[in-house]
This record gives sequence, structure tokens and C-alpha cells, in this order.
Amino acid sequence: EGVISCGELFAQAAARTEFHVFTYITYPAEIRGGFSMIQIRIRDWTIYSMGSAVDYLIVFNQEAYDRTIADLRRGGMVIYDPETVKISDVPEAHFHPVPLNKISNEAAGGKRGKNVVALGLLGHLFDMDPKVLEKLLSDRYGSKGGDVVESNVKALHAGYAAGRDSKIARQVHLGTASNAKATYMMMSGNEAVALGAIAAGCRFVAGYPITPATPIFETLTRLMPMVGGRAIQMEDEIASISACIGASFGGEKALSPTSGPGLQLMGEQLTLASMLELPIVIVDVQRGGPSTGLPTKTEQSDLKFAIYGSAGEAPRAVLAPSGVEDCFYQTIRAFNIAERYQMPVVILTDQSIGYRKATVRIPNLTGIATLDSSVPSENVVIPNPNRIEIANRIEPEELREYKRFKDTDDGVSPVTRPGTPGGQYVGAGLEHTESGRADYSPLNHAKMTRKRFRKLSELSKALENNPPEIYGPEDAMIGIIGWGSTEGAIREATYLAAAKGIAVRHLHPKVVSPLPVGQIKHFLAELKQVLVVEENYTGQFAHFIKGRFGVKPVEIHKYEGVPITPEEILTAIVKVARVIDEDNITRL
Amino acid sequence: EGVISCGELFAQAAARTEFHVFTYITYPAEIRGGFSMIQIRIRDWTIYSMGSAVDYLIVFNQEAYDRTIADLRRGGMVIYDPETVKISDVPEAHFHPVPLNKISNEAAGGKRGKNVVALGLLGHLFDMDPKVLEKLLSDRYGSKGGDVVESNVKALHAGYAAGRDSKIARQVHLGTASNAKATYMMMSGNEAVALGAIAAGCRFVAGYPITPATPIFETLTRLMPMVGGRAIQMEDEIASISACIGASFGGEKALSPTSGPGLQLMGEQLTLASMLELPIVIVDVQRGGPSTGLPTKTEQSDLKFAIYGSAGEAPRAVLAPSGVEDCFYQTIRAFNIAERYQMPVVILTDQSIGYRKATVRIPNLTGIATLDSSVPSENVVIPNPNRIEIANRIEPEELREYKRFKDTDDGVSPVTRPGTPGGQYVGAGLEHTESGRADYSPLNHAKMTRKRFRKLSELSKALENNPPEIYGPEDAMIGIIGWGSTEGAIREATYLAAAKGIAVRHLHPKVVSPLPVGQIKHFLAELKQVLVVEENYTGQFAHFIKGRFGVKPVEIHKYEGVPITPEEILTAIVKVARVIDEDNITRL
Amino acid sequence: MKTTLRDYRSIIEPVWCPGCGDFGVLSALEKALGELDIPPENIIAVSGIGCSGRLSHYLNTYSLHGTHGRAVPLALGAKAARPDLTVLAMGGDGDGLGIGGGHIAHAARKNVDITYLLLDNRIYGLTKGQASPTTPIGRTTKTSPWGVYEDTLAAIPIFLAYDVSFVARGASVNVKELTGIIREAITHRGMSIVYVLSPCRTFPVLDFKAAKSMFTPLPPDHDRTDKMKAMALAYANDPMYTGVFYEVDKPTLNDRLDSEVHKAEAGLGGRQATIEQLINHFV
Amino acid sequence: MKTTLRDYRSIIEPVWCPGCGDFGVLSALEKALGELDIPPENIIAVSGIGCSGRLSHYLNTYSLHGTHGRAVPLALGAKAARPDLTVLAMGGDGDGLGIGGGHIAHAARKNVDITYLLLDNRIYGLTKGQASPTTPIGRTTKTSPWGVYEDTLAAIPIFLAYDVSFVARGASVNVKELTGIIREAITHRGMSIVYVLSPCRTFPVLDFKAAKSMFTPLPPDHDRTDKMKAMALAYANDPMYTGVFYEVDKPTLNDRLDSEVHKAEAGLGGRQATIEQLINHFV
Ligand SMILES: Cc1ncc(C[n+]2csc(CCOP(=O)(O)OP(=O)(O)O)c2C)c(N)n1
Ligand SMILES: Cc1ncc(C[n+]2csc(CCOP(=O)(O)OP(=O)(O)O)c2C)c(N)n1
Ligand code: SF4
Ligand code: SF4
Ligand SMILES: [Mg+2]
Ligand SMILES: [Mg+2]
Repeated sequence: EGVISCGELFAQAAARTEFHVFTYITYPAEIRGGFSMIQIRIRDWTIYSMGSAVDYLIVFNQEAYDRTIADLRRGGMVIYDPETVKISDVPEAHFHPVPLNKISNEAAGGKRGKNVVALGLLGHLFDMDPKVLEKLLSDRYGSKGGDVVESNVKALHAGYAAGRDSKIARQVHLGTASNAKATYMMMSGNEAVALGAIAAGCRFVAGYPITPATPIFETLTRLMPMVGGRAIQMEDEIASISACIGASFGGEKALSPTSGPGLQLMGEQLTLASMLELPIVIVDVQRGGPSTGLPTKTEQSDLKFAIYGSAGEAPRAVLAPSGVEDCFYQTIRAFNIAERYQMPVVILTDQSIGYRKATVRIPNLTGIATLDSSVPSENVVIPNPNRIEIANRIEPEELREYKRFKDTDDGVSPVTRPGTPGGQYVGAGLEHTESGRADYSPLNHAKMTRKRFRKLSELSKALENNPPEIYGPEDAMIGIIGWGSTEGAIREATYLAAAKGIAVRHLHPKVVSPLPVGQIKHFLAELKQVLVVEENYTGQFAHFIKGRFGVKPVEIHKYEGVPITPEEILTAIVKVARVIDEDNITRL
Repeated sequence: EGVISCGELFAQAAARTEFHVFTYITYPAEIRGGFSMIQIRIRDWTIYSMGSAVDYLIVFNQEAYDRTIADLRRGGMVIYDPETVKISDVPEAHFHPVPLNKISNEAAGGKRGKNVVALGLLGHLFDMDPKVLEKLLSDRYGSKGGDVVESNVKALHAGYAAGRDSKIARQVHLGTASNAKATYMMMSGNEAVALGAIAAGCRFVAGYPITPATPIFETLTRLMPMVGGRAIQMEDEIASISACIGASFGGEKALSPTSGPGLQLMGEQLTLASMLELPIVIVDVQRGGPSTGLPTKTEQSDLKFAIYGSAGEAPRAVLAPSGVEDCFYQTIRAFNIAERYQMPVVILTDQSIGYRKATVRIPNLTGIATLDSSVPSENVVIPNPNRIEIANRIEPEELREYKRFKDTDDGVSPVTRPGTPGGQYVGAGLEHTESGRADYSPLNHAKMTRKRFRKLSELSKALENNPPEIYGPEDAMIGIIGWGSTEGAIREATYLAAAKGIAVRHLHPKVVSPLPVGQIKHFLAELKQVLVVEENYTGQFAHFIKGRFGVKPVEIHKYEGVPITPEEILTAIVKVARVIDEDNITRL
Repeated sequence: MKTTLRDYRSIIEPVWCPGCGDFGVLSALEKALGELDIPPENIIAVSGIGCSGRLSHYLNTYSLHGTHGRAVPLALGAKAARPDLTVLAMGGDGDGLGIGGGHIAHAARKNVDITYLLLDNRIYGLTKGQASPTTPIGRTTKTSPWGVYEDTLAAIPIFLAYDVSFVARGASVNVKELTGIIREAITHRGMSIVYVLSPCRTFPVLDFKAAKSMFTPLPPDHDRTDKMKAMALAYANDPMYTGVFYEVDKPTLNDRLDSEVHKAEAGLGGRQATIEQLINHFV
Repeated sequence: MKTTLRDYRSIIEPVWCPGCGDFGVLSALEKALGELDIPPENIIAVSGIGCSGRLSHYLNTYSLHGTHGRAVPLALGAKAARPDLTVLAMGGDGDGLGIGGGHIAHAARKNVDITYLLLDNRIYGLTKGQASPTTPIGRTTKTSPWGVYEDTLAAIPIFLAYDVSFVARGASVNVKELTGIIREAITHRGMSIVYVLSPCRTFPVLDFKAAKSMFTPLPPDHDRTDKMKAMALAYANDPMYTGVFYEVDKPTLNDRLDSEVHKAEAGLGGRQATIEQLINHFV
């Protein structure tokens, strides 16, 4: 129905005018039917979440209208096509009928131009310089030939005209394009993961399509060849992760993107990677579950599986980016941890940040050292989002008494890159000795198990050196811990709470396994009450917090397939604050 | 090398003489090489575990000698073949050279008779009526023809003779076969699972071989056709569980046996079964992990995976039989729970009980009602090991407003058996409404998620009605919680502790998810210190106990691929007792 | 009483795009079932994941909409457990030839009596246009922006090599012919595959107009038992033949399972074993 | 310097039963590598799980002993990442034709330049004697106490239908011939399968004496490019032919991946994109 591309184009334009943009996209699993919508928020400072209520609604069809009208903020504006939408009466709402189809037919000779007409309408509404949008259209459709651009530009101006004619009052001024060099990208979380992988030096991706992770793979099939990398579509997820393990054994950084059902199929091979002590990165863009579940909806319900999803005991790290921009940095970090500790790393994002388009500050790449595979492990420093970690592949001259699975102080062993003379070894999923020979004797198994897990404890020690930031006033008695895509909503909720005079602190670990234990203890120490916010039914993250830190948090679970809103979190904060009050603690 | 079959035969014979037998078998993953041993303990009262030290050692080759001699109890006896074994000098050990190969060559014309010669030797040693062993041999080898039996019997008597000649003093008297109708079976845990499945009314098994679970499938391929059931070997574990789900959809009770790596491959389909709300039973005979790991060794390291091994949130129950006999009853119970709550059930055994042969009291089958698939769910009572649960398939006349996924009080919905007119429905892995139609709307997902999990809370309520027994003195200040195959060793440890004047209680839940919360709370309430014993590195079960009950247990982990011994547990008990003493609590 | 066409259609409105080829398959299937007059409650329809996987929702049968690529083993289990019912499996080219491709050979070895409708639109439709095992080489899709670089999978020759006991090709644009093929496939005792070319409107790798003209029925004198000939005809692309390439008579999985039971009962004096008898195996 | 046979043998003592057919395959492989004089450090050997899967331990190469059934996709990834190395995959009949069977068709579509040694002993050896996809029908094994009831899988016709670009059959009892076949397979550019009949001593489904006499080399005039002829010869069981049934020249996976890179660079003025350039895609 074009509504999504209209929203995307407008959001991108706004980004070009140096405004922060934040979108949330939902679309049906069925190609046809269902309904899809896009919300856009624009601000001139950083945006954290969608918020709940909608200021402007442009609806092309009845279903979209019926499903979204309830979300309209009091006094909000609705622009609709009278041909296709019957409006209900909503007090204080401003309704503007605009015959989008008709205008599109006239200007662009077909309904397909409708979304560009709407774009023009938005341009008028937000007083945006038409040049910005014209430029955008020619960038987007230039490849399709001049006439395509032309008819789109026609439709655009028809939209501006329609806005003027229908006398819709101008709203906020988004102004004109800054001539300064762009400082923002406009991308989805999935695209940020893809770009992050390439920035991290990954040149190998093997994957299999699955909603909502497919765009990561699609983006990489496009970009990889441009940087001399390899993108391979496999016949299923088992083959995909197998190919990644093969590539990693060969010395390449490898990635495979998937979602819950695919991650389950990858389980056996993920465990193999732990046993072979090979770095690989798997991205799970979580969707509503279980099973096929709600492929196009969002949920944070794969956490325990990502951490415990292996038969036998196999160390792995799990990272959870907290937003679109963070997807870029946590992906780099995932590769760093994988290389540094020779273990698989799972990145947990979800549909909401995977499909959300937002402005991302262009990264300072000079801060990112380029890859070098020949420095031994001593020289490897702790992962840090702004550096690319160095793989500790060893060189021939270091091969005296080479033991591939040497039981070292940090558990990390030297590893040779195939092709290195004298560096041959057997990497086996069977339990093995330090030199790689199959061995089931009791003491060897005990020793190698400790060796493999030592890497995990080294990692968690390392994490204490750059702990996650704590936000909010020192003296707050209420604190919230969340993980992944809920960061924005939680942060915004703390602001709303502050406005009500309730002080709330916020901790949002990005590495969810192993946990930054010290920092969490420190965070909990000062609090009267902690809340754990997550988007699942059973309270998976809360289980860890309870089990590990012996606290009784107030658990806030949302399990409806849509992101939690700041207002929903605020409600809980207010309740908790009232209880604390009743225990007569003076509110700050 | 025949040592295992010799041990098995002897154990079986002892069982026929109404003695309790308990064996532990280990064998190499490689067909050849490695070494294998069998320990046998015989008592005239129930035996709990292997204990650590060996009283009698019969060794055929050097490797077996070298690896086991250290386990010999002071004053123990070693019978060895001087041709093939060089003995070391061990104080207080009694060594008896017996040229087993030579004797076998003479008596049976070949080395293959060696194990039967050893059997005769044991017969002499334990003063067992030769008739018992002769009968056994003809039962075993009868099918292979009279002369085979004959040469075996020759070898047997040669063994008795060798015993007499070598003047090895007679030991315990195992006496003669009781003429009374047998009251014991002699079987492995794997065989007990297979028999339990058939007793539970399962007539469909689909599987794929994997050590150490293969014998379950092998036994069922033999037995199923005898009871009109179907056994199907599939091309892998994904196909195996898929076939089981298909059969369950068709209305049959279905089982698939596997081990860790296979369970990982089954993950996606196990989750599908939760979403389709279909009963299936999966057995995971745990082995040393991770990955291919230690296929022939034992470990309890799949617990968290069995419980959390699903992307998205999918309810399932997990049972852990505590011994060979319990494998029979917990398997029946697993089918009962699966049918009653329409969800998959995972049975966690391990290599040690899977391969252990022990005496199992012949079950009272009259207590087991036969299957009936036509009683609606109201009439379904809580599962109970001595009853076979009733599947709540509904009949045509009950089909008024039939909703396959009806949101009922206990979460369990009516279900029609294909072939029932008017009972057609869609079972989909997609989120769906009560009537089975695909639906991703927020409130429906929330409702159906609660509905599916309500079954789990109903189950845990039901469990409180027949809670696991608590063993040991009421007033003990030390308690041990364990799960699965460690029960015997723990129980024996409590006896050893009692002998030292340390009172210890023991709780051993058979349903490990959901946990019998009330009973565990009750158990913990009285204790000064609780110990959690398990055979893995990370303390998987201890995590649950800590997280759920907020206690700080002393964790005892063994992760060497071999079962924990009573002595190892005793050592921990003694330490704990000393600490409590030092807190000057008077010991009881 | 005789069933009517309506009896096979569930109340659920298809969510397929207007003009999707799968509509043709749905109606051909309904017609075939109607002509065979099989009561809907005696049918189990198992589908995989994909646009084509939605088929089972639109049938008024006992429908199991499983996971991606597992329709065949799911259906196999259902048929082994319920020999009395008609069991259908259905899914797309990605579902059946990609992720699920490994199962077909083994279902064929067992010759389970199911009818498998494999709907090939040469694309991953539900996930919105990625390359499938049958997307022509060079074609650009969302996952092949530089053009598909894999060779195209030759489904029918592969099914023949698996010795699937009934192998046919149909086209959703020829509903009448397809109806007949499906009817024959269901009637066949053993595993039957009806490989249907079913164009996707939204990602038109397989062009509709082209589809109308690209197919020709197999030569009337084609000998279904001649596997080598079938193989040769299956490789022909212009014209692309439709109809039954191969049919052979072999015992079905249920025949094989029954004979196991008979062997076992023979050893027990023609009766099934009681649990007590089984127990005696362990005494 | 020229490599010697010893260079290819690791220090690990095989744990195979005495007289296991796999010894023959190991020595044929070592000979072939020696004759081709490939430095051991330039070889990646990936194996599946099974007695045959132990092969990789006995080679002094970069050896990856993976999971059951995944040797081919593991090897595919290794070769795609390291075009400069020789990549071998190896495993048994259960590993390659059972659980792993689904991967071969797709590796063939990519024509990845690996050599896959599939060791068929017609049994699951490592797990101690259960039926495999090639155990003859009627045969009793631990999982078929009433006799195998599935039809036997016809591996070579299936590989031909997959259009694997080099398909050969060998026998571990004829080490000399096998050596030559393996050498040719490794030399072949693209995916090569050497299907080796390698009898198991402990579970002798495939009889050694029989094996000695059951094979005959393919007729010298056999045209390797004639797939249909190859198919017919592959179905023949008595005599059972050994040698190269089929060979065709197609671009390898790495050829295909390289051409993607060239297309991409062409659009970038013959150079690779810098990350800055990629960033501009999103501005
Ligand atoms: C394990 C798993 N992997 C991936 C997916 C995502 N997925 C759903 S349908 C589909 C392929 C659809 O293509 P096809 O099978 O040809 O069916 P069509 O939609 O074209 O009819 C994929 C990859 C999934 N649902 N499950
Ligand atoms: C996922 C998984 N399933 C099952 C097994 C158990 N397993 C190990 S080897 C094997 C089959 C061995 O047979 P084959 O592949 O023919 O090799 P062979 O031993 O005969 O050489 C099986 C089923 C496993 N290791 N992993
Ligand atoms: S995307 Fe294609 S296959 Fe799917 S419903 Fe639409 S037209 Fe049919
Ligand atoms: S079991 Fe058979 S295949 Fe395995 S090592 Fe022994 S002889 Fe070889
Ligand atoms: Mg398709
Ligand atoms: Mg084999």
C-alpha cells in the first residue's frame, strides 16, 4: 500500500535536515491483507522511544484507520482519503480529507504515486524545502530512469499543492538541508548490524532468509562483494552455521543472521563451535514465539535459549544491543569478543529495532584499527566498541610445542591458520586433550571443561573494566534494569517520572551473558526497589537477577508482540513510588 | 573382550536367585581399543549405588588391570590371566592367576569361551548352583543351536573346575534358584524406559540411533511389532520427532529416544509440539558433553537445555528418573502428564542408568488401567505412576461449539481425533485464536500465552498432591537435594554419614520442571545447611534452587564422565557437619 | 452422502495476493477430493511454511500447519499412525527442495502412502522475494542482487532417482489437468509427488503469460514404468511436459509395518504379546 | 621439497577394528595426496561422525572432525573462505546419505571445489550395527530385528540427478584403483564425490570375499559426459562398476563468488568500496 515507503522517505529526508528520526514499522506476515503502519517521530535532540500517542495520522485504507485511530493524541491530526476511508467522530481531532488516489492518478497516472503525494503533503505540513525531497527521490529512483523520477517529482509537488489547497496549517518547521557534510546515517537496526559486521572485518556471511532477520542477510549479499567479501545463501540454518564454522576454521570472521526458529536449528553447531573454540557470530532478531509464532511482531523471549541453548556445557557470550545505533557497535564488539575468547557470540536484537529506522551518527572509523591476524594473544586487549579486536592466530616461528587447546591462564589457546606449515591440528567435537587428541578420561574432561569456562570468567572480569553506564540521580530509591530494545522506553519513562518528581535510576547491560556482576551489585546496593522490564511472559531476565543477586524485583512483562511504551513503564514506577511513600519514605 | 557379557550373565543369574544386583558398565566409543569394565554388586536387600571400592576383580587384559587395580578394596581379590596380565604388587590383595584363555581353548576350542569360563569361576566363587547358570546359558544361546549351548556349558564347568583347582576360597553363598515365580526382572534403564513406554500404551516410536540412547530404540524395534505397535527408523532426529508429532496429531501416543546432540536437533519441533498442544515424549539419555563430547560417558549436563531449550516461551515438563526401576515408572508418568496436559514431556536419564543393569521388581500391571481415548477432560485425574492416564479426546456429540484451543480453567482444551466428523481443525505453529485461526493481535497473543502456561501451573499444583518423599531423620540439620541418577549414591552417603553419627535428610524430585515448590520449601525450612549434588560443571540444578528458594547451598559438582560415589558425597557431608559443629550446634 | 465442493473449503479467507497461482492449486485439490468423494474428516492435510503452506488453512480437513521443511516427515508419522485416513502433504519450493529436501529420499524408501503437493513458484514468496533452489541462474532477487549464481535444481529427475513411486508435474494455470493428476496421485498406493508450477504474482519469476504457453502434456504413449525415458522427458524444458512421468507399484510403509507385526505374531502363536509376556523377556 | 607418504599420516594410531575397510581408504587417500604432492598444511580435511569420521584424525592435515552429517557444509564454508587450500570432506553412509543427505544437492548447485569421500559399509558402524540407508532390504540389524523394510538408496543415480560435477565409485579392497580415482577427483575443478564401498569387519553386511569379486571397472569406452549412460551403468549391480561415471566442467563456487566481486568492483570503478563509501549508501 506504499505507506511504509512514504514514511521511510520522509524520515530519511528529515534526517538529512539534521533532525533525529525514529520510526516503528509493523507489517503483516501475509503479503496481502493484514495491515501495516509506520510511526515517525522527529526531534532536534536524541529520541529514545516511540512514545504511545500519535500526533499525525495519514491513512490510506479503512483497516489502518480503524486500528490506529485509538492511538491519536487528543487534538491530533488525521489526513485521509475520503474515497477509501470512512471516519468516525473523534472529539478534538482535526480531520483533513485529501483524495490521495485521485491526485496520484492525475499527477502520476496511477495509484502507485499515492505515497509520494502523501510525502509532498508531509513536506508542506512540516514546511520542508521541496529540494530536499526532490533530491531524495532522484537518489532513490535515479537508477530506474529519468521518467520514473520525473513522475515521482510531479506527484510530490501535487502533494505540496494539495496541502496548500486544503489549507492545512503548517506545523513545526523542518527547514532546509544543511550544506555541511552529513553527520547522520538513516538506517534500520538490521542494516546497522550488517554495516557493523563489515566494519568489524567480517568478510563472510552464510545465511537463510527468515523474518525479521532477512534484511541483515539481504544487505550483506549486496555489500559483501563490494568489499571483496563472500555472501552465500545456504539451504537451511544448519548448513548456514556449518559454513560459518568452516570459514572460521579457515581463518575468516563469519556471521549468520537468523531468528528464533533458525537459532534452534543452529543449536547443535553452535555447541560444536564452543567445543572447537572457534569464533563465530550469530544474530538472533527475536520475533514473537514460540514456534512460527508471530513472525512480524517483536518479543524478547529467546534470552534463556540464547544463553542455555546447548546440550552439555558450552561457553558462549550473549550481547543485546539497545537500539539501532547500538546494533552497529555491539556487532563490532561481538566479533571482538568472539575473536578474543575463541567462542561463539550470539547477538540478540528483535523485530522492533531490526525494522526501526533511525538516525545513526556516522562512526569515527579512524578510531577503528584494521584487522591483523598475526599477533599472539598476549597483545590482545579487552574488547572495546571503538577498537577492532585482534585475532590471536600464531605464526610458524611460534610453533615450538604448539598445542592448539593449550590450557592457559586465561583459557585462550594459540591457534594456527590453515596453510601455516607445522601448525596442523585436529579440531574435534569429541572431548580432546590440549593437543587435540580424542580423550575421555575423567581428569582430562574435568580439566578441559574448566579451561573452556575459564574464558567466560575472564570475559566477565574484563567486562568489569568498562561497565555499563548508570543513568539517573545518585540518590534515587527506585531503579530499573532492562536489556535490549526497551532502553529507549525505559529512559523516556525515567524522564516522565522525573517530571512527576520521582527519581529513577536506569541500568541497561549490553552484555547479558556473562553479566557485569559488580556493576549490577553496585547499582542495586543503593535502591529501595528495583524494577525489571522486559518483553516476555516468564520474566527471563528477572530470573537471572533474582537468582544471581537475591533481590525481589517488581517484574514488568509485556508479551503482546508490540514494544512496551514509556507510559506503561511510568504507570509501574508511580505504583512503586506510592508504595515506598506509604512506607513513609520522603519522595525526592 | 567378552568381559561385559560375562558380567551381565552373572548378574542375571544372581537376580534369578532373588538377590539384588546392580551393575555399572563402561565401554569405549571406539569399537576396538579403549577398555571396558563391569562392576557388579550383589546384596540381599536393595542396592542404591556402586560404592567406590571393588571387592572382586576379574581382568582379561593389561589395560583393564592398570585402570582398575587402584579401585580394589583393601584385602580385595584379583583373578587374572597370567598369559595376558602382569600384576603389580598390591599390599593385602589376594591374587589368583587363572589361565582363562588356555582353559577356554581346551574346553570350548577358542578364546571366545573365555567369558563363560570366567562365569563358571564366579559360580564357584559365590557358591552358585551350576543349574542356575546352565539354565541361563541355554535361555541365552538356545536360539543359536544345541552345540553352541553345549560348548558354553563345557566352558562353564571348566570354570567351576578351575575355581576348585586353584583353591580359591568360597565367598558369600548365592544359593540356588528360588522355585517360586520370579519376582524380579533384570534390565537396564534403557530397557526399563522401553518397557515403560509400552506399559503406558505407547504404540509408536520413531527414532535415530545415538549412544547411549540407542538401546531404547533397539528394544522397541524388537518389542513394538509384538504388541501391534510401530517402530520406524528415520533419517535423523528432526524427522524422528516430526513423525512423532504427526502420529500424536493422529491420536497415537508417540516416543522418540535420543541424547544431547539429537535433542538439540529436535529443538524446533519440540517447540512446535508445545504450540500445537500435542502430547509427545522425548527421552534424552544424557552423555558427556558438549557437542559429540564423551558419547559413552555419563553426565547430568542437559538439564537447563531440556527446560529452556526453546526459542520463544513454550511450556513443557521435564522428568528425571532416579534409577533403573524408576525409569519404568517415570516413563509411564511422562506419558500421563503429556496426555493430561497436552504438552511435550522430556525424560532425562543418563548413560549410567541407561546402561546399568539392575533388578527391577515385576510391576503390578493389574493396577494399570488400560487406555481409553474417549473420556472428556473433566474425568481425567492427576497422573500417578500406577495408573495410565487417559487422553481427553472428545466425541462427536460433544462438538457443539468445539474450539480446539479453548481457553479453559486448567488451560487444557478439548481435542478431536482425526476421523471424527465435524471435529476438523487447523493446528498451526503460528499464533492462533481459540478456534485455531492465525491471529497476531496483541491481546490474543497475551491470552493464548497465558492459556498455554496455565497448564504448567496446574501441573505444579497437581504435583503438590503427591510430593516426592523426604528420607532421613526429621531432626537432621543437613539436607541433600539431588536429581536423576545420583539418588543411589546420595542415599548410601546418608547411611554412611549416619554411621558416623551425622544425621542427613534427602529429597530427590523426579519432576524437575515444574519443581514441587511446596515440598522443597518444607524440606529447606528445617535445615541449617543444604547440599545440592549433581554431575555437571556449572551447577545447573543448584541455580534453580538458589533462584527459586533464595538459599545458599553447598554445591557438589562432579564432571568427569563417571558417576559420583557415596564416599565423595560423604566427604562433603563431613566437611559441612564440621562447620556446623564449629558454629557449636550439638551434633545429633 | 455425497460430499460437495463446499465441504472441502474451510471458512478461512485466503490471504494470498489476488491472482496468486496457489488459488488454482487449491481449487484443483478441492475438485479432486470431491471427485474421489473422500469425507473431509478422513483427511489429514500437513503443510510447511510459506505462502503455499497456507493451503492447509483453507481446507476443511484435519490440518497441521507445521514448521518450515517438515511437512513430509510430519505426514509420514500421521499416515503410519492412521492408515485409515488419507494424508496429504503440501508446501513450496524452498520448503520442500531447500530446507526439507533431505526428507524426501527416505520417505520414498519407505514408500509411505501420502500425496505430496510441491508448489514451485521459483521464489521464496512469504519472506518477500529471495532466491529459491529453482530460481533461474542470473536472476536478481533480494538475496541475489548480483544475480543468482547457483545452478537450478532439477526436481523431477531427483524424485525419479529417489524412486518415488508416483511422480507427476502439473501447472496451476491448467486447473482441469491438475485436478486429474491430483486425483490419480491420491488414488496411487504409495508415495506420490505432484510437482506443481504455481506462479507468484508479486515476485513473478515464473511469468504467467509464459506459463500459459510453456507446458505440453506428456506424449500419450509415454510408458510410466520406464524410468530412464521419464528422466529424459523430465530434463526437457521446451516444451515442459506435464502429466505423470513415472508410476511403480511397491508395498507401502503400512504394508511393511503390518508384515512386521505378522512376523512377530507368528512367533507368538498368531497372537499379540501381553505385557506379561514381554516382561518374561527380562526375567 | 617433495612430500613423502609419512607426511600425510598423523601420529594418532587408528582405533578401527583390525581389517576394517577404512584402512584401505586411508592409504589410498595418502597415496593420492602424495602423488599430487600437496603440502599437508595446505589441506583441510573435514569429517562427519562415524568410524569413517575418524579418518580426519589420522591425517596430518588441518582436520575438522565436526558433527554428524555436516561434513559437506562445513567443508563448503572452509573452501569458500580459503580458495587457496585443498579441501576434503569425508564420512559414512549414514552420515552422508542419511542425516546429511540434504546438503549434497545444494553443494552440487554451487559446485564447490571439494572432494567428498563417502565411505559406505552399508551399516552404522560406530553405533554398533544399526541399519543404514544402504543396508539391503530384509537384512536383520540391531534396529531391524524383523529385517530392514526400506528400499535401498541408490546413491550414484542420486548424485547424477544432483548434477554433482564429478561422480565416481571405488572400493577399499582395490586400493590401487581407488588411489587413481581419488587423485582424479582432487584434480577435478568443482565438487567431486568418490563413493567408496568399504566393508565393515565387525558388522559384515558388505562381505569382504564378495567385495573382492563384485566389482568391475567401467567399460573403457564409457563417455563421462553422458549422464544418461552413466545413470544406466550406475543401476547395474552385477557386475558393480567402479571408476568415474560422470564428469562435467562448470564454474566452481569460488569462480562464482569472484565474479560477484568483479561485478561489484566494476560498479565502483574497478576498486573495492571503502567503509566510507558503504556509509554513504545510508546517508
Ligand atoms: C526454520 C525456518 N527458517 C526460515 C523460515 C522463514 N521462511 C518462512 S517461509 C520461507 C520460504 C518460503 O518459500 P517457499 O517454501 O518457496 O514457499 P512460498 O512462500 O514461495 O510458497 C522461509 C525461508 C522459517 N519460517 N523457519
Ligand atoms: C545428531 C547425532 N545423531 C546421532 C549420532 C550417533 N551416531 C554417531 S555415528 C552414527 C552413524 C554411523 O554410521 P555411518 O555414518 O555409516 O558411519 P560408520 O560408522 O558406518 O563409518 C550415528 C547415528 C550423533 N553422533 N549425532
Ligand atoms: S507473494 Fe506470491 S506466492 Fe505469495 S501469496 Fe503473493 S502471489 Fe502468492
Ligand atoms: S565397526 Fe566396522 S567400520 Fe567400524 S571400525 Fe570396526 S570394522 Fe571398521
Ligand atoms: Mg516458493
Ligand atoms: Mg556406515
